[in-house]
Amino acid sequence: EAKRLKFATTTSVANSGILSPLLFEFKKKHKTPVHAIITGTGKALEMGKHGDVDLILTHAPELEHIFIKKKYGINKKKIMFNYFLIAGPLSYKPFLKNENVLGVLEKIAKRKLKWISRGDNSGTHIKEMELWKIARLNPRGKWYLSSGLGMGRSLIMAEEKNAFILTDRGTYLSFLHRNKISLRIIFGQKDPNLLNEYSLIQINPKKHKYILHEEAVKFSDFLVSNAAQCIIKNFKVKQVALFNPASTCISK
Amino acid sequence: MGFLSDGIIDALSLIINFDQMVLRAANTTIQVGVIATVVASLIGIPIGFFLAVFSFKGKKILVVLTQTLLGLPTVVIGLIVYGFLSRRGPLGFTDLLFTPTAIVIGLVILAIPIVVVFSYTTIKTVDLRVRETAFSLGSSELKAAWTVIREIRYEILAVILAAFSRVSSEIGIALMLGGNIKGFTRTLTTAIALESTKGEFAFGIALSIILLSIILIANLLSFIFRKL
Amino acid sequence: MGFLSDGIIDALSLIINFDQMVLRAANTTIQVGVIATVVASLIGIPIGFFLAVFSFKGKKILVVLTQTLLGLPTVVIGLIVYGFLSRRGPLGFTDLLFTPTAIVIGLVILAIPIVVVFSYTTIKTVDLRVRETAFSLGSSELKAAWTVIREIRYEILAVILAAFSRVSSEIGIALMLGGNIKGFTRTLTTAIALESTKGEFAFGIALSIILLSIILIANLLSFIFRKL
Amino acid sequence: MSFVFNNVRVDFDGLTALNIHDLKIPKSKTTWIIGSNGSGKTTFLKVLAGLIIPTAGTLTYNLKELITRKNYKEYRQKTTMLSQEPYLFRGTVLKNVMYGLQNQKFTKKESKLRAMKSLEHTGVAYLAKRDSKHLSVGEKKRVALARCVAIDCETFLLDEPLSGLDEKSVSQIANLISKLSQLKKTLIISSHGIEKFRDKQDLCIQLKSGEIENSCKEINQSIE
Amino acid sequence: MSFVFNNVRVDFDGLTALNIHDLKIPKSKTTWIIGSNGSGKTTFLKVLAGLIIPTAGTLTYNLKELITRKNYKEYRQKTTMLSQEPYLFRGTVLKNVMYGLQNQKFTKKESKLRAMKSLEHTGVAYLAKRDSKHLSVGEKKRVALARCVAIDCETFLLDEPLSGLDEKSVSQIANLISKLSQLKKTLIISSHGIEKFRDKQDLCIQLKSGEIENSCKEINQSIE
Ligand SMILES: Nc1ncnc2c1ncn2[C@@H]1O[C@H](COP(=O)(O)OP(=O)(O)OP(=O)(O)O)[C@@H](O)[C@H]1O
Ligand SMILES: Nc1ncnc2c1ncn2[C@@H]1O[C@H](COP(=O)(O)OP(=O)(O)OP(=O)(O)O)[C@@H](O)[C@H]1O
Ligand SMILES: [Mg+2]
Ligand SMILES: [Mg+2]
Repeated sequence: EAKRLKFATTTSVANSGILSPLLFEFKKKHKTPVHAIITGTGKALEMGKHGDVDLILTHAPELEHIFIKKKYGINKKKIMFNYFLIAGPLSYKPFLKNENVLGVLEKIAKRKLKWISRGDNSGTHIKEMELWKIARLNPRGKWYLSSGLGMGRSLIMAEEKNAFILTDRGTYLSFLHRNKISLRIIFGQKDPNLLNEYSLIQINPKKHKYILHEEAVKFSDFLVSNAAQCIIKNFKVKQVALFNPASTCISK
Repeated sequence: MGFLSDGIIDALSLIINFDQMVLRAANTTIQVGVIATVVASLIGIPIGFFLAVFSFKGKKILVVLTQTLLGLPTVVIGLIVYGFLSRRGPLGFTDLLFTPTAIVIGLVILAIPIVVVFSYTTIKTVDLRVRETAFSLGSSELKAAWTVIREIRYEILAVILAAFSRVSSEIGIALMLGGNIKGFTRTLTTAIALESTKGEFAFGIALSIILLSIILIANLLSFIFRKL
Repeated sequence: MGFLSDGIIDALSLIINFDQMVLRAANTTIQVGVIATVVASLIGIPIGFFLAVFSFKGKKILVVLTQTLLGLPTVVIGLIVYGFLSRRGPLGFTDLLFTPTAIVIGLVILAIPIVVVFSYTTIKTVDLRVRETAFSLGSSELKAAWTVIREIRYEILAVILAAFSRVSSEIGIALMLGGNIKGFTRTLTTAIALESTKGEFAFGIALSIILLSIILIANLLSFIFRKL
Repeated sequence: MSFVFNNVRVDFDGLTALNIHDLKIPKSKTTWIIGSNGSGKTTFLKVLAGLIIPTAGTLTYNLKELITRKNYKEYRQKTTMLSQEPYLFRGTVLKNVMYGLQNQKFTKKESKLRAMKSLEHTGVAYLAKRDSKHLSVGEKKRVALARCVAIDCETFLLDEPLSGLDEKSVSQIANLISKLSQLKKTLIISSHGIEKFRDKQDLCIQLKSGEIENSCKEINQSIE
Repeated sequence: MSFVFNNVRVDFDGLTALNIHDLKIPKSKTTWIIGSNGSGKTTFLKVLAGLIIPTAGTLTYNLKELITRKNYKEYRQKTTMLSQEPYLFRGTVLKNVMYGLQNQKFTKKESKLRAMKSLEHTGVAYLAKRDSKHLSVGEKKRVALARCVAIDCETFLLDEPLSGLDEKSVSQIANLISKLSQLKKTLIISSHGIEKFRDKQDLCIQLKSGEIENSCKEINQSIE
C-alpha cells in the first residue's frame, strides 16, 4: 500500500465541512493521499503522542503548548480562527445583555441558570474553564451540568433543558440553520477572551521513525498558503463565513 | 501499550479509594442494566417461547425481522427513543429525556431482540416430548410452558446473562438518552467513552476492568443460583 | 419525530441515487463484517464445541470468563487493539492502524466470545446420542464433531448471523481503529455516528435503514441456504 | 361409552397414519391396540390423549364432543398417557413421579406418599432419589409408568408399557394393569402381538396401515 | 479370542454398574447378554464399543490391549453398535444408512446399493426416502439396525435389537442374525430373557447387578 499522510482533527472541524474543499485543492498538486482521522481533541493529541498520525489540527492552545514543550510536536502553524459564543434561550437575552462575556457568566452563575458544560477536556471545554477562572467564579451545583458529550450533542441537551452553553460558531450555526435547535446567541461578540484558534502541529519525526516528515511539511505549507487561506475565507454555510484565515488571503 | 498495565493499576486504586464518580457510575450501570434485563426478559422469553412452540402464519417473517433487529446500532435506538422523548416529540411531556429511566427504555429495546432470538433458538432445541409429556400428565398450557423453560433453565439463564452483558456494555443509548450527566446519568461505559475521547486511555481501561468485574460477578452469582 | 419518516425518504433517495459515500460505506461494512464473522466463526465454533463436549479441569472458569467477555465494550476493544497496533505498540511496524484490516481485527475479538458462548450453549443442548451414534458407526473424532454440528446447523447458522449483526452494527471499534476516514474506513455505523453528532438524525436513520437492509438480506440468504 | 370415533382421520404430510370410520371404546374396560410397526397404534393413542388433533372427523368422549380445536386443551388435562419412548424431566425420579400429582388436588405430602406407592407398584421404589437422566432404558420405562399411574384419573393410555422390560417386571406390570382394571379404570394399551396375560374379557383392536383390521372377538377366538 | 476382560469395572458416581473379573468372548460366534433391567447390559456393550472407558481393569481385543485412554479412539472405529434407543440423524432414512458406509472405503454409489440392501434385510426398504425424524418407534429401530449391519466390520454389538418390534419383524431380524453369524461375524447381543430362536451353539452371559451370574452352558441347559 502506498504511503498516506494522516492527520487527526476534531469533530467540529470535520462537521463544518471545511475539509472537503481543502483536501480537494491539496490533491490537485500532490500525489500522497491524505486521510483525516476524525476524533476528539484529547484523542487527537494522544494519537500524536503515539506517532500514529503525522499531523494534528486542534484548537486547544494550552494543551498544544504542552504538547510542543514536551517535544511531541514541532512547527505549529495557526491556520484559522473564529470566536466562541454563548447560546441560550431567547427569553433571557434582554436580561443578560452585557458588553463583556464575563458579565454574562456572572449573571448566569448568580441566578443559577442552567448551564451545560462539555466536561470532556476538549478545546471548547478548556476555554470554558478558562472563562470561569478569569471571572473568578466557581460553577457548582444542580444548575451546572457536566455532559461529557461532543459539541453537537451538548447543544441538543442545552436545547432540551433550556440551558446556556459555550459553543464554537461553526457547530452552533450548522445546528441553528438546520433547525435542530432554537437557542439564540446570547453573547456573540469578538471578545478576545472567546478567541478560538485552530493550529496545525507536525509530529516530531525524531520521536517516531515512521512519520512522513516531508509530506507533512508540504501539507503544513499548503494550509498556510494563499490558496488554502482563500478557501477558508470563502468557505460559507448559508452565506455565513465560519472561519477567518490566520493570514490574509490575497485574491488574484 | 503501557496504558494497559497502567489501566490495571488505576482500576485497583480507584476501587480501593472508593472513588465517588466511579462508585456512582457503577451504581447507575448496575441499576439500569438489571432493570432493563429483567424487563426485557419478562417480555422477550414469552415471545421467544411462543415463536419456538406454536406455528402460525407469518411466523418465519417475524423470526427473520427479530433477527434483523439484532443489527440495530445502539445509536439508532438512541435516536429513535430520543425522537419520542424529546420536548418536540410525542412523549416530551414526560420529561424523561436525560434520566436513567430514558436509558432503561432504550436498553429494553436493545435487549428484547437479543432475548427473543436466543430464547427462541434455545427453546426450539428442547425435545418435543417435554411438552407432550407435560400435557399427558395433566398440565395446562401455562404449566407445560413453565416445564419447558425449567428443562432448559441454565440455557435461559445464559441468555439473560448475555443480555445483561450486552446492555451494560453498550454506549450509544446511554450517551444519547442519558446524556452522560456527571453524577446522574453517567454510567461506566459513558465514562469510558468520555475518558477515551479525552485521550485518557489508561483510565478508560481501568473503568472497563471495573465493568467487567461487575459482569463477572453476575456470572458467578448465576453459578451459585445453579447450585440451589 | 418527523425524522423517522424523513429518514425513510432519505434512505430511499440515497439508494436510488447510488450516493457514492453511502455505497462505499456500505461496501466497507459488508466486507469488514463478513470477513470478521467468518474468521470469528472458524475460531469460535471449534472452541464452543470443545467446551460443550469435553470435560477438563478449569472448564467452568473458561466458560465464565468467555461469558464475561461478552460484556467487553467495543470502545475498550478498540483501545486495546489500538495499544497493539499503535506505532509505539508491539505491532506498530505493520502500519495497520486506521485501515479496514485493523477494524477486522477488532471485530474478530468482539465476535469470538459471542460465537463461543452461543455455539457452546447450542451444542450443549444436542442429544448426547449424536456423538455416540457417530462413533458407533465408525466415525473419527473429527467426523463425529462435524456430525454434531450438522445436526444443529440451523442453530449454528443463527449464531453466525447474530455475530454478523453484532459486528456490522458496532461503532466503537470501527471508530477507534478505522479512524472514520471518508471513503476508506468509514462504515455505515461510523457514518451514522458522525451524522448523529451533527444532529442529522434523519440522515442517520436513513443510513441505519440501509444497514438493517443488509442484515435483513443476510438473514434471507440464510433462509435460501436452508432450503438447499 | 367412553370414546366414540366417527370418521377420524390423521394425515402426516400426505401419509394417512390413521383412518377410523366407526369405533366405540367402552368405559371401565381394558382395550388392547395391536398391530405391526407403523400400523398407527401410537397415533391412535395420541389422538385419544389430545396430543394429535385429527385432520378430519369427530371424536366424542363421554358423549361430549371433544377433540375440536377449541376444547381439546381442556380435555387433554383429563387423560394420562405413557409415551412409547418416555421422557423424564430433569431432577430426581421422585420429583418426576410427583409432577402429575401436583397438577391435581394433592398436597405435597400426599403427592410424595402416592408417588412412592406408585414406584413400588412398578418395582422401582429404590430408584426414588436417583437422577432421572442416568437410568437404564427399562428403569426409565418403569419410572414413567409409575409417574403415569400415580395420577388419579379415569382413563389411562399406555403405549407399549411392556417393551424393554425384563420378565419379572412384565408380570409385575401385568398385575398392575389388572389391578387398575379392577378399579374400573378405562385402560387403552398398545402392544405387539397378543400378550399372554391378557384377560378374556378384555377388548382388542388390530390396526393395519391405520385402519381397523380385526375387531376384538375374532382375535380372542384365535387365542383359544 | 475376541475380547478378554480382566477385572473390568465401571462406576457411575458411586454406583458400580459393571464388575467383570474374568471373561473371554470368542471370535466369530454369537454371544447373548441377558439380565434384568439395570443389570448392566447396556454398560457392558458400551464398554465393548469404546463408548465408556472402564474405571478400572483392562480389556483386550484380538490380543491387543485396547481400552486405554490412548488408543480407544482408534479402536472405536472398528466396532459397530446398535443403541438401545437409537438416534437417527437429520435427513432421509437412506442417508442415515449410508452414513457409516461413507466412513469406510465405499463410493457413494456402492454405499447406496449396500444401504438399500440392508434396509431390505430389516424389512424397511419402503421407508428409504422418508424423513428420519417422522418414523414410528419400531420403524426407527429397524432403520437403525439396517444402518448398523450395512457396515462392513467384524464385530457387531446389538443392544436389544428385538424390543419394540412386531412379530414378523422379530423373525426377520432373527434370520438376519443367523445370516450374520454364518458369515463368521462376532455378534454380541443383549436381550431380555432367553429368545426362543437362539441357536444352541450360541454363547450367553447372564448379568445381575453388573456381575456375571451364570455362564452360558447352565442357561443353555435350562432351555432344554
Ligand atoms: N410426525 C409424523 N410425520 C409423518 N409421519 C409420521 C409421523 N408420526 C408417525 N408417522 C407415520 O405414521 C405411521 C403410524 O405411526 P405410529 O407411530 O402410529 O405407528 P405404531 O403403530 O405406533 O408403530 P410402532 O409399533 O413402531 O410403535 C407410520 O408409518 C409412521 O411412519
Ligand atoms: N450415566 C449413568 N450414570 C449413573 N448411573 C447409570 C448411568 N447409566 C446407567 N446407570 C446405572 O447403571 C446400571 C446399569 O445400567 P444399564 O443401562 O447398563 O442396564 P441395562 O442392563 O442395559 O438395563 P435395561 O434392561 O433397562 O436396558 C443401572 O442401575 C443404571 O441406573
Ligand atoms: Mg408406536
Ligand atoms: Mg440397556
